[in-house]
Amino acid sequence: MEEAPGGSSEARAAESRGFFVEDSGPSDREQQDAPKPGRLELREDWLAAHPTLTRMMSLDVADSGRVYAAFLVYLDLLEARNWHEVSYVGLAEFQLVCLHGREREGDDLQVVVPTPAHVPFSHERMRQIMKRTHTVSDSPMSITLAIVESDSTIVYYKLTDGFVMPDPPDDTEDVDNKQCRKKRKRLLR
Amino acid sequence: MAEAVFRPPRRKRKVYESYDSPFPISAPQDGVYGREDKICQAEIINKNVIVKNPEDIAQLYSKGFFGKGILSRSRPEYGISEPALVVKWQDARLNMPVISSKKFQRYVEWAKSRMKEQGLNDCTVNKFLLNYIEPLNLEGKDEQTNESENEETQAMEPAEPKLVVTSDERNQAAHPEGDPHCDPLGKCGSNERDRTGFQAITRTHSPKSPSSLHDDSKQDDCVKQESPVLSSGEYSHQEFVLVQEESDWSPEEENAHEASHLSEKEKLVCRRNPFRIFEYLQLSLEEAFFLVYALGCLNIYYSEVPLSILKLWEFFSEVQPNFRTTYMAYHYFRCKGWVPKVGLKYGTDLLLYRKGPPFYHASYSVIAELVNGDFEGSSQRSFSWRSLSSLNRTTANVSKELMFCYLIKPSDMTEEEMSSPECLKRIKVQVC
Amino acid sequence: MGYTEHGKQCLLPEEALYLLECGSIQLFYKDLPLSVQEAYETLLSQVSMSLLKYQVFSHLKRLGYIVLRFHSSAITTPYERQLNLGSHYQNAKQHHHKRKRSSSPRKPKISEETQECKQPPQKAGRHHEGSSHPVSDGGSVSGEKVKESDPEAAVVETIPSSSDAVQRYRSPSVCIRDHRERSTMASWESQGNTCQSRWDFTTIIFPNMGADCPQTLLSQPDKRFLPKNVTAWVVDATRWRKKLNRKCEKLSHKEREQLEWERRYKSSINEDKEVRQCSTWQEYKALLEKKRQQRKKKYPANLWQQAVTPRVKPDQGLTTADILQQINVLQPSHILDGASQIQDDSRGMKIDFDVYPADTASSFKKNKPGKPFVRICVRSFDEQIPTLRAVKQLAYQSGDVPVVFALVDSGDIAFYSFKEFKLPVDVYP
Amino acid sequence: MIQIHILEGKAFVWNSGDAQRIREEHRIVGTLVGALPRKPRQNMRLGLPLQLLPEEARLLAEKGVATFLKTPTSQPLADDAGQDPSLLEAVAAYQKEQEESYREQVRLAGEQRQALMGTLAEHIAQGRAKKRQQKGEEAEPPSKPADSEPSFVFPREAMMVQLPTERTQRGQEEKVDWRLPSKEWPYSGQPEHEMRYHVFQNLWERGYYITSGSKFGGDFLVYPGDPMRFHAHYIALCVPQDAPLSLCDIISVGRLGTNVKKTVLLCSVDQDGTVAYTSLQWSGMQ
Repeated sequence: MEEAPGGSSEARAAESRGFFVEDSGPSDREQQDAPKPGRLELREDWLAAHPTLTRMMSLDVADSGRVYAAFLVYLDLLEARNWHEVSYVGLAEFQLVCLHGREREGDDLQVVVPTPAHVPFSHERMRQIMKRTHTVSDSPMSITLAIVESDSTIVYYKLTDGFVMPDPPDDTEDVDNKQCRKKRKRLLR
Repeated sequence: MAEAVFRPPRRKRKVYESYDSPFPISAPQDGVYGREDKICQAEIINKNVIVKNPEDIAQLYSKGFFGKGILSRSRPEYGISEPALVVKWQDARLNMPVISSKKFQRYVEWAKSRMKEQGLNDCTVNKFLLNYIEPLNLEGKDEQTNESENEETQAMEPAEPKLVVTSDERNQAAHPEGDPHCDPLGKCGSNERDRTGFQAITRTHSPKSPSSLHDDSKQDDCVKQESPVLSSGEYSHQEFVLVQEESDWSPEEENAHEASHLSEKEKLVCRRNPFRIFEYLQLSLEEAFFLVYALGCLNIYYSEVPLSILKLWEFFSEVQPNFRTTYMAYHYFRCKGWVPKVGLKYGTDLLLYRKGPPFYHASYSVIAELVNGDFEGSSQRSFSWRSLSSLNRTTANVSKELMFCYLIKPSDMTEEEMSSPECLKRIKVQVC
Repeated sequence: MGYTEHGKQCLLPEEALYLLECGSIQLFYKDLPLSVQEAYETLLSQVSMSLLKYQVFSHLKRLGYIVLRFHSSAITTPYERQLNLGSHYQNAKQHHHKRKRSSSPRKPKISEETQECKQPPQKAGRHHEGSSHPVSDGGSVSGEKVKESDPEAAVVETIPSSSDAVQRYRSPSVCIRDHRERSTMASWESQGNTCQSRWDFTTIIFPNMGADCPQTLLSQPDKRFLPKNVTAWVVDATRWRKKLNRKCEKLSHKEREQLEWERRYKSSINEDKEVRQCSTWQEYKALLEKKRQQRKKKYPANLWQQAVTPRVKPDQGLTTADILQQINVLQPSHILDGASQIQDDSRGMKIDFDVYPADTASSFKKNKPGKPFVRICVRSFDEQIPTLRAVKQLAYQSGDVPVVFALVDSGDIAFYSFKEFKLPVDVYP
Repeated sequence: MIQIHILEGKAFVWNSGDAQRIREEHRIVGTLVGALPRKPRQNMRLGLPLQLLPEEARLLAEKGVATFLKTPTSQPLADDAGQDPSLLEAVAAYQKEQEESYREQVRLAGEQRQALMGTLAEHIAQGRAKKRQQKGEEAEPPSKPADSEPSFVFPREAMMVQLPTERTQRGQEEKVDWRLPSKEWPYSGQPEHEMRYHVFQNLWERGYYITSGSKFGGDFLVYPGDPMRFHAHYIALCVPQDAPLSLCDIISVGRLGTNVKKTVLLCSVDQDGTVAYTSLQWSGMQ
């Protein structure tokens, strides 16, 4: 007797290695089950069984924490921010998974680089990743760092090669509500 | 002169929930027994701590504000509905999640990949997916669907007799508030909006539409929608979704006939959701450890095996380089009744809330540092006045105060002693 | 400003320079008036009044504050405060000045000081341009001799050598591994002592399915070893053997890492005594079920039957205040705790100025200055922020007056303070 | 040649003409740190000297428009006045000048007073008359105008003197070589300074105005034009190319940049001296 006979963990582990695991083998049985969807999508394991996570895990990126961070960002972009055409690619030389996607339909493809918050980055590394992932040749190199905390909080910062002009200050035409409120707050203090 | 002054915490302007209790363990006045006999369960997935059970999620978040929904901004309340579409179709008073055809296609893709990964051949997969692709006729007359749908159909029939809604009808009562995507107020507001209780997991109404906030008649709907989710194992509303489609859209090859007479118009089609995603609660390592070690109300599993406190301490210390330091600070502030959350947004270790994030804005932004008996630290992050000044300004800009929390380790404390959380007993805390 | 010595009115270098910059006095050196530039170059010196300190001094003066050099003898020690020596001490102050200076490193500074004190302008008091009053700053103050006395407080205690603390500190990874090894060893030992496996491996034959073995007919396994719903029979394995994937399993980085983590944190099922005592599937299943039941209960073994247990029993029905008290293990520290031991320290920072608010200027008495508004420590902006040690040293030197850091960055000055917080306990029922 | 005076490792310009040229001709801003003579008791606007960042001073020196000077530290402070004949001469000259100045001021003061009394004479007379009326006294004959006032004296103590800002006598100063690290100028060759200087120089060559950025957590603030007229566009943060940066630090400076509507520029210098810039902006995705 080797390891735990707790079947599902083994099955899951095997799954992630790409083995065939399907207890209901023959297809006629499948047909029977078909009208009852949800068998696959049980609340319990949609995440671990998510095909994107499984495939991200099979990339040559050692730290599963980084891969998981990438998956959280992937979900955030698609499900919470409704980005379009989000895809991922493993960058083995940087040991990270990076994402591509469009914020709105028809927007330029953006490169998002997810990383756990406690991993330090050097400026050189940022620039190398920018160079490596640069796709649109007529626009400046740019990536968005997605910094992921252990409770799945994500903070996005955009890095662009060269000088990017800031928004003009004190633009009264700018009716961004948030800034107005901030200004008010500052006056109150 | 920059003087540290104690400012009272700032109350949030709009509070939509009542305070439950500070910790997810029962207080004496809690009448409901049975509930408290169970302790919550979490799982370590890829070095992160995740709670899956909806009851546990509700318990941990509403009592003490532990964790964050992995699909939400803070409170775990994700529904798959796309907010823009919800607003657009809100006058149709639909009781099911509304998603775009793109999103639906994506779910189909996920389901497909998932099944292929399980080794099913294309033919089987397609057969299987056929069930999802076919639009469902929910008008109830010709029963081609199975029994579980019947419930759904009945539940929604009074409100929505007709399932295919055209954009014409929708336009007749265009909502004045407009698209939440273009409405910054809506975006900000949603942060502060907090619903009573925990009944928002698969809300289908626009979160900020006034009716869904205060209209009591809607409350029933919510409960109805929630109950299937809360009792896990049963199917939730998420099983069926309304997909907004261009009339000429066809996922595979069928159902073109369905829309032929409605050219150039958007409509909602009810479909079975092939890949359902659910909100999970992710706990920061500090939160997870606190729930286990301080309160004993959480059990954490790693590959199906529950871990002991010592193992967790060791595990977390390895996953996150400064875990011990931040945990000590976390524990200290929790003991003072404050609610600490991660401070990443402002570049610090913790943010301290009075009572909880729905009620007050964070008052303090905390940096934790472990120092030795000589009061000198060896932190990875060393501050120059330069970096401190930016941190200080950032903090002041959001009306918080920057706080240093020094954890003083006695000179004779060995690394071995540090390898157990019991070392906390000999740690002293200095807050500046 | 200023003080008298040998019947002469004297000004400290920073005072003279400040008044000169304000156009309130004229400074003469060798009967010739000094330019502001010459005064900067002559009066400022890194030893007694550095450029940085002067920039802070003049900044505060221009804001209207009264700024005096800090001298530690003016501070009551916590001990003195405890004895309520405050009033008595004012009279005794003169004696403090005479106190023998013990610390040798300060001697050169003192002599430098005195030299400068003799130097300051003999002739002061011309107004020019805008200022219409006859010089008052220099002349009218009641002269008191301002002399720097040693800020090292009287308390000199031996401090524990820091080197042994350093030695004791080992890198975390090393120690964690130690710990792990120990714990696995312990579990092995306990197994050896307490429980014998009920499996007799000599009697259980595992079939060889390897390519090297010609034997393909497998005999029927012993029913006792099988789950009850599994039937087994004699089988010829030739067909299956062909299907075997004989490539060795290639593990990716991540899988290896995963296995490594599991090896460390997931305890092997075989370490469990109860599991090892199971002799059949039925027993094992029963055990699993029992454990599942247990986990749902309030006190799962992995938390409560361990060396370290949770601090609160979940069902005790405690009030929030009780819970807070039970989980509260960390001791609060105060800014002066242990501060007296770390005073005698060459690395230490020193307070530079006492600052009194501008609105008390009329009632301000130099010989009885009272408690300053704040005390200032001047630092350069490029430095690291002070350690807790430095903050404690300064707090100790300052007594109960807050210490403010004045940061000089190329002439710009910013102020920061590290103030002890007393975070209130916030209890909701 | 602009003269930069070194004191305790800091660079000062004392000559007002030099200070003006530095800004107008060379786009170097510096910080005024001395009291403003006409309004010495405030910190909003300050006067000479102009303090320069080490990078600003070095740029001027490298361009060959400035020299570094220092006062010999061994300058005697002892009371040996009166021994040097040239000094005696200088003292005599000074005293003569003061005497002339006094006489001139007496004359001017007299004239001024007379003019003033002239304009005020009527006013004064009225005032006196009123007072007497109130007291019920009888009218006194109006007093003579002030010109006949014999009692007017201009006291020597009331004399205005010129307080020189810049050094009046030359010759005692030594040159300092900015290329070699020394006690006076320790920066040369220090990695931190070399990095900051390369970035400073590169930004300056791109036509920007640059000031210290420490108030915003950076090394420099970068302006598209004179800081009197423009808001800064960038907060430049100099980082060694391969030094690991804590993401928390990136977030805190990035967040501040967003709050004050400036772009944070990460700047680092290559082995071959080229400067790489990366703009850091909060993406607005909360």
